[in-house]
Amino acid sequence: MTTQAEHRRTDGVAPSGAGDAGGVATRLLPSATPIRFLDDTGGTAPESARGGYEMPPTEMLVEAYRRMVLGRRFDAQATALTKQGRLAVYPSSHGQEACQIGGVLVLRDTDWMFPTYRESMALVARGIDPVEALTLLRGDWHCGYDPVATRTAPQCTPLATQSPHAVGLAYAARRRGEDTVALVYVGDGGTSEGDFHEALNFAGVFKAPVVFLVQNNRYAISVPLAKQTAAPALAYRGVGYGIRSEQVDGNDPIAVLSVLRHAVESARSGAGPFLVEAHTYRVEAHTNADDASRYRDAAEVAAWEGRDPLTRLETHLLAVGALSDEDIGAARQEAEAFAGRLRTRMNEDPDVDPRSLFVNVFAEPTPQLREQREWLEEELGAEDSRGGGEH
Amino acid sequence: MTTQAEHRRTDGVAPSGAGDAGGVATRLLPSATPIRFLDDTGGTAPESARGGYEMPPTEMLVEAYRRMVLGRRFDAQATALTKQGRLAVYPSSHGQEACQIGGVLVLRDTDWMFPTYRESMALVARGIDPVEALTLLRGDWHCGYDPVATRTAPQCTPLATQSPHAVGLAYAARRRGEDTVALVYVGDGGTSEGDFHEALNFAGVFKAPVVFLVQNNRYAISVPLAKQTAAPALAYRGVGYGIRSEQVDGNDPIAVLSVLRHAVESARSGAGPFLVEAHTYRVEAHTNADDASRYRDAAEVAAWEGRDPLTRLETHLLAVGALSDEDIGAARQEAEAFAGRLRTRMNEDPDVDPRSLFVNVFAEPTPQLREQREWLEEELGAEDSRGGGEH
Amino acid sequence: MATTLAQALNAALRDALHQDDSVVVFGEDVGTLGGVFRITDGLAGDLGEDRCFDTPLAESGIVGFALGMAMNGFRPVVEMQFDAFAYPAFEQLVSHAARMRNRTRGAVGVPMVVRVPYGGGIGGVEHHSDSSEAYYVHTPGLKVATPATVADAYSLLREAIADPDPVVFLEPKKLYWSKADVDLPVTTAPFGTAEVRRHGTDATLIAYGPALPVALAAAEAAAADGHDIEVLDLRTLVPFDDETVAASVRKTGRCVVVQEAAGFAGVGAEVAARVQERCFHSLHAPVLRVSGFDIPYPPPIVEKYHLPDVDRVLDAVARLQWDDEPDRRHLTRVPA
Amino acid sequence: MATTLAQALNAALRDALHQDDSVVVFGEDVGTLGGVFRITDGLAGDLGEDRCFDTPLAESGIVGFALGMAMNGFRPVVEMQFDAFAYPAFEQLVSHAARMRNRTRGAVGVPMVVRVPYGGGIGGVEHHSDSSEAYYVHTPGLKVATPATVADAYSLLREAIADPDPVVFLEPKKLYWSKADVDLPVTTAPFGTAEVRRHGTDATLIAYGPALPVALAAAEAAAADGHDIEVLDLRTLVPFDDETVAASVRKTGRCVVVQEAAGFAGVGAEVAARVQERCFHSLHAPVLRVSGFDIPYPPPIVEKYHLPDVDRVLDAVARLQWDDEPDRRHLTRVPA
Ligand SMILES: Cc1ncc(C[n+]2csc(CCOP(=O)(O)OP(=O)(O)O)c2C)c(N)n1
Ligand SMILES: Cc1ncc(C[n+]2csc(CCOP(=O)(O)OP(=O)(O)O)c2C)c(N)n1
Ligand SMILES: [Mg+2]
Ligand SMILES: [Mg+2]
Repeated sequence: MTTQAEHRRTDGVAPSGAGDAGGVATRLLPSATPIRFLDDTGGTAPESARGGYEMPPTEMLVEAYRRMVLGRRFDAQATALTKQGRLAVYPSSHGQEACQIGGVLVLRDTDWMFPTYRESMALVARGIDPVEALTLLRGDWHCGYDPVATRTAPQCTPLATQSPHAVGLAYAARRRGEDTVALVYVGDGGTSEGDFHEALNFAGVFKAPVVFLVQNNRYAISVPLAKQTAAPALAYRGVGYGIRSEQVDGNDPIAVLSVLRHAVESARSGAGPFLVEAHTYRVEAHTNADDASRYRDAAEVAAWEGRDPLTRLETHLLAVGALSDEDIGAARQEAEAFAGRLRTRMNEDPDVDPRSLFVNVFAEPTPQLREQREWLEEELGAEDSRGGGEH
Repeated sequence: MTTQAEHRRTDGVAPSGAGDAGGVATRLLPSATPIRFLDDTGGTAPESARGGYEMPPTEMLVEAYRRMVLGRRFDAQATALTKQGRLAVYPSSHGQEACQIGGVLVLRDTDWMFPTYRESMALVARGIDPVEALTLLRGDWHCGYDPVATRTAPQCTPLATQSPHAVGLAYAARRRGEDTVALVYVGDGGTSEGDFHEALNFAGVFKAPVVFLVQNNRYAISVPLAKQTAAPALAYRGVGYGIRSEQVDGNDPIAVLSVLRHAVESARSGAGPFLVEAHTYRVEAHTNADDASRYRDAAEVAAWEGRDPLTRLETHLLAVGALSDEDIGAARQEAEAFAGRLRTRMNEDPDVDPRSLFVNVFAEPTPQLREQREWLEEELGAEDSRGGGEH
Repeated sequence: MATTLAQALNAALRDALHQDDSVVVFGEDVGTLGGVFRITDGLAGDLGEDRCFDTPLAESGIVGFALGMAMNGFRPVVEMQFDAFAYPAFEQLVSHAARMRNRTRGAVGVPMVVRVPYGGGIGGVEHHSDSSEAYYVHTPGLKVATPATVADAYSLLREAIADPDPVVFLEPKKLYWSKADVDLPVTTAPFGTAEVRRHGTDATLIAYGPALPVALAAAEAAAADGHDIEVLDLRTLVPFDDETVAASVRKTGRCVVVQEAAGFAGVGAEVAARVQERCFHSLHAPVLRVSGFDIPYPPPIVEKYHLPDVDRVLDAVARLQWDDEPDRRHLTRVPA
Repeated sequence: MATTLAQALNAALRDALHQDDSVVVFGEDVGTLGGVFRITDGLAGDLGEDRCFDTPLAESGIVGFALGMAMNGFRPVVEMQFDAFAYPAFEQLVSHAARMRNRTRGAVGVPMVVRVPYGGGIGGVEHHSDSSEAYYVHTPGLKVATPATVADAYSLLREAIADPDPVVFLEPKKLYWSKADVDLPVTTAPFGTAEVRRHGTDATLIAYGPALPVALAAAEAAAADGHDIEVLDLRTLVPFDDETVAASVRKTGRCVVVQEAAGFAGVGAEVAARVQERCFHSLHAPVLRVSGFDIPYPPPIVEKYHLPDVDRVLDAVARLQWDDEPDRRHLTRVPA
């Protein structure tokens, strides 16, 4: 198996053109079955399933566990906040914790992350203030955190459109001699968009240090994977762009960490982009506003809950003695406290100055925007003098 | 080799999802090297290079030869017409005759073809009046032939954007129980566009009877293939969509016919779409307006001229006794006569009634268009009464 | 019986599917789910998955695929899930759908409807509230319809589906749950006809889609100030009903156009330009516009400051120079 | 020394590349070939392939990649090969480039220039002659510049590259080969400033980009008829110079806008709407528009019937109610 791992780690990008394709193509193809370290319930999977990937250090697994516990609690809290009218909408990543946390843990602070609307949990794991992370979904602004300070792009809503940004940003860093890697999250549905393909192709051509992490959670809202693509697996997209690819059990936190670490370090080393498909499952509805019972069975959900990433990791860490019941209790307590603080802070009404509508359209407002702001000022002034009240 | 051919012909489309990917993916992959029947100079390539594909019937090869001779002469005539100011622009397909003619010969009359601006030769081979085929490039209208009557879509300029049309049209036919196949021409450059990818994916999901013929002529205007993609070969795009794929020596007319026949009949049989990459070369500049010396060597062109598809086929047909010197003379004479008639007809100035600007914007003109046509009428009337003259 | 605008759209699709085998409905989540706004609710179940189905998530692909089907005997009705998610299909709409008939000298028409839930006011996060009509109306070869009433939702959508040309059908999503007592099927005035929704003599308010209720409410409020206001609903932006518009403004001599979209080069600009071209000598004041600001659509918490409301329309009405006083807004240059 | 507009653009790129290491130029065929219009001629050779390079053929990818670079310290200048080939990038422009600064409360600005050769009159086949400016100007967050003179080509492009925000830079391709004696580098008036290209007192012609020479020629011709016409060149459409425009029309009392693009909801509509809002009491006649028809851009042989020309502008000037006669065009409804 070391051999396979060795050749996976081989640098050098596929030459283009006819004739010599065979060998190169084979090297780019993913494993025929998803990489896994753990079986469905957290026992050890057969060595062969690891595809030569390395077991990550135990501390990393423990840290992942802690953040997954916190992430799941955060996620539940956010869903609860929608019911209390404190969030406009919330897309849960319950069940996808391995990818949410894994994608964060493999990155350095200097690396960039490109999340979608579903990655609120990843944002929090990355250390972003949870209130700032939820700004978009609360509706007080489109992005609550500073992308530059956090090296985290705004959560992207138009599917896959953040992919070329990640490629451009990573390429820019590499031009300056920095060793920055950009990791971009895309959903299974998002892979159908033209921008995903264009980004893969640009990344291949410019050897940009980008890791494309496809969270294949088997649904795009209500549309199941089978209607999304006829591909044997989405990881097979990579070879057509000269991009090394892998598929991984996305509910196996160890496998996700192992493969992503390899992918990120491969990209960092100058070997070009990497495409990782993580097979996972969206346990909740698309968002709180969605009714998943319209398009899928409870039995299907239950089956996937049997492969819960958090349980699997916990079982494993307990088994290998890396985690004690006290550790579990402490992690849960930390998560509870985190959720409590968040709840309190989210109970305050956000305050947005209407004048801010005009502030950051351009670095300097145009005369037209100054004029329009003046009109709004007049209205607000008139209201104030009438003693306020709703606009 | 029969085995390989057998399994290539296997119907059934890849199931989606994880786990079972390996076998399916392998079946979808193209041959590691381009399929060929002929060596570079028209001798017989080793049997193994055929990848199990069948030799087409000799009559088909002879017919291909005849049309290639005619096509090349037509192409030269069109280039000459640009020098005489009779065409606004002409993108030559000199050197790509195997694909131009091959793509036509494998189709039935009831099948549809989706050409680009480069396929004027294919249009003529399909039996479209050459003056109608050149209407776009002469500039009297955007499309000179009737797409419905000829089952040939308008030549498409925005790259790859015709691909989803082909998929929709073919799917529509299949829904009605017709056995129509749509063959869509795309260039190597065009494969980088998002629409190409979206079309492949739709075709895979809807099992649309479409053959994607990528004429990889190694340049997109001045941009060489190596800057276009890092893919080992463009044919490797197919597997990521569950689409069977093949790569073929695009200057070997026998290989092109053989692979395309197989692809078209596979699609017709209900086995879903097929992606064929033909490795060929654009011998002339991008169009008459382009100066290819700015970006490529004469030596490179000369090397490819040594693999001229017409010469290779001629050599082969002479060697197997399927063609005589008289046949060659007759084919050339026919081509000459064809070119002569075209020249004469193209020397007439086209006449387009300015009022036609308003006719086919909608089936029924809006009041606004009627009004605007009236304004133009007034101008034309005023001109007429002033005794005509340039507008 | 009270019918919502959403139900009327659903009924129109259903009836069209029943009556014409060539009609097919597809897009993202329109099949099993019935669409995120439930406009296609029940269609896949009742008419079959071949008549109403889900596609891969790719708007350019959806529109291009629809165009291919339209070339081959079908009448596809596709849904773009939200206004801003139609942008990836821009090329297919502008360079193909809009041009195919013209390109082929009439040989290939592409009867297809692109349904776009549009506009704001529903508390949607970024990209869920754009008013994108100006992009489409400026594109020759596209028809653009936008109902504001329940009856029009049904009738205009049926007409769009029957139309031989591509129609961008803009559905004001904040009116999806508005109700009216309408017996379906119903046939209202055809494409290219504006409707006088309120008769009046002193000024003309011109609106369409989501802005119509705002205009009507403003007219009611203005009545209290003694202004008798006429309200027009454009219904289709292309074709445009110059006759009804000009007749009204010639009668009233004053005109305000209301739209949600950013003002600059929006539909309101076209209406203002046309009105002053055609009614110059009847106008007692410039044609004024009430519109969204020239800013990216703001987040939910502040969208109310962006959207035209009754007060802003009333303010514009007040600036119609009733005492022959020029508009103070443009008298002096505004601030630095 | 006579310089062409194309050469001025090339010089602007070259000087910007020399003076600022963060400037990069890329797109389809801009590297080795120097662009199909040779605007980037010699840049890759002289400044290195890392400063000016070819990309894969994918406009959305190009704009998205540029945006990513702009997020990370670069100032990309990208070329869309022709107007209509920018449409696949629409989503990236409208939903991302235009919104990134606003989205991030100013934390992430994206200084980038999207160069688009636009307009007709060069005998181009389908998709090579669109006037797409209205799509961009209607999109809040984009600046839109379009030079009509050689000096402006240089200066506005330099300013666009230096701008902290995304600029759609529309190059009138039929003026690429127009010449003027200009010493480069040159600095002309900044963004947001219209220029009076010809002084006059009787009417104001407003134009931009490819229509400016038509307007100037018409003004010359009108002089023969005794009309002394002022001609304004807008130069940037966003920001818009209301002051210069309003000052001119208040002086002349008559106004015609000239553009190549289809008229409906085009820039001319906005100009007409603004002018009548701001100058109502100075106007002796409605603001008239001379524009392309509302049709897909026609093929080369008949494009001359579509494009505004001197005669059409003169006809509009003649309809400016010099004798207080209302415009005959709109007096009665036109035909069935
Ligand atoms: C371009 C675009 N089209 C449509 C949508 C509407 N939409 C939001 S989420 C979603 C499904 C996305 O599925 P997937 O990519 O699998 O991500 P997931 O939600 O499962 O994480 C859709 C269709 C969108 N946001 N952007
Ligand atoms: C969407 C789009 N972008 C850019 C162009 C301009 N353009 C015309 S041909 C061409 C190169 C196409 O290369 P390829 O697809 O390889 O086809 P070939 O010309 O070699 O047959 C380009 C960039 C276009 N026609 N469409
Ligand atoms: Mg998903
Ligand atoms: Mg090519």
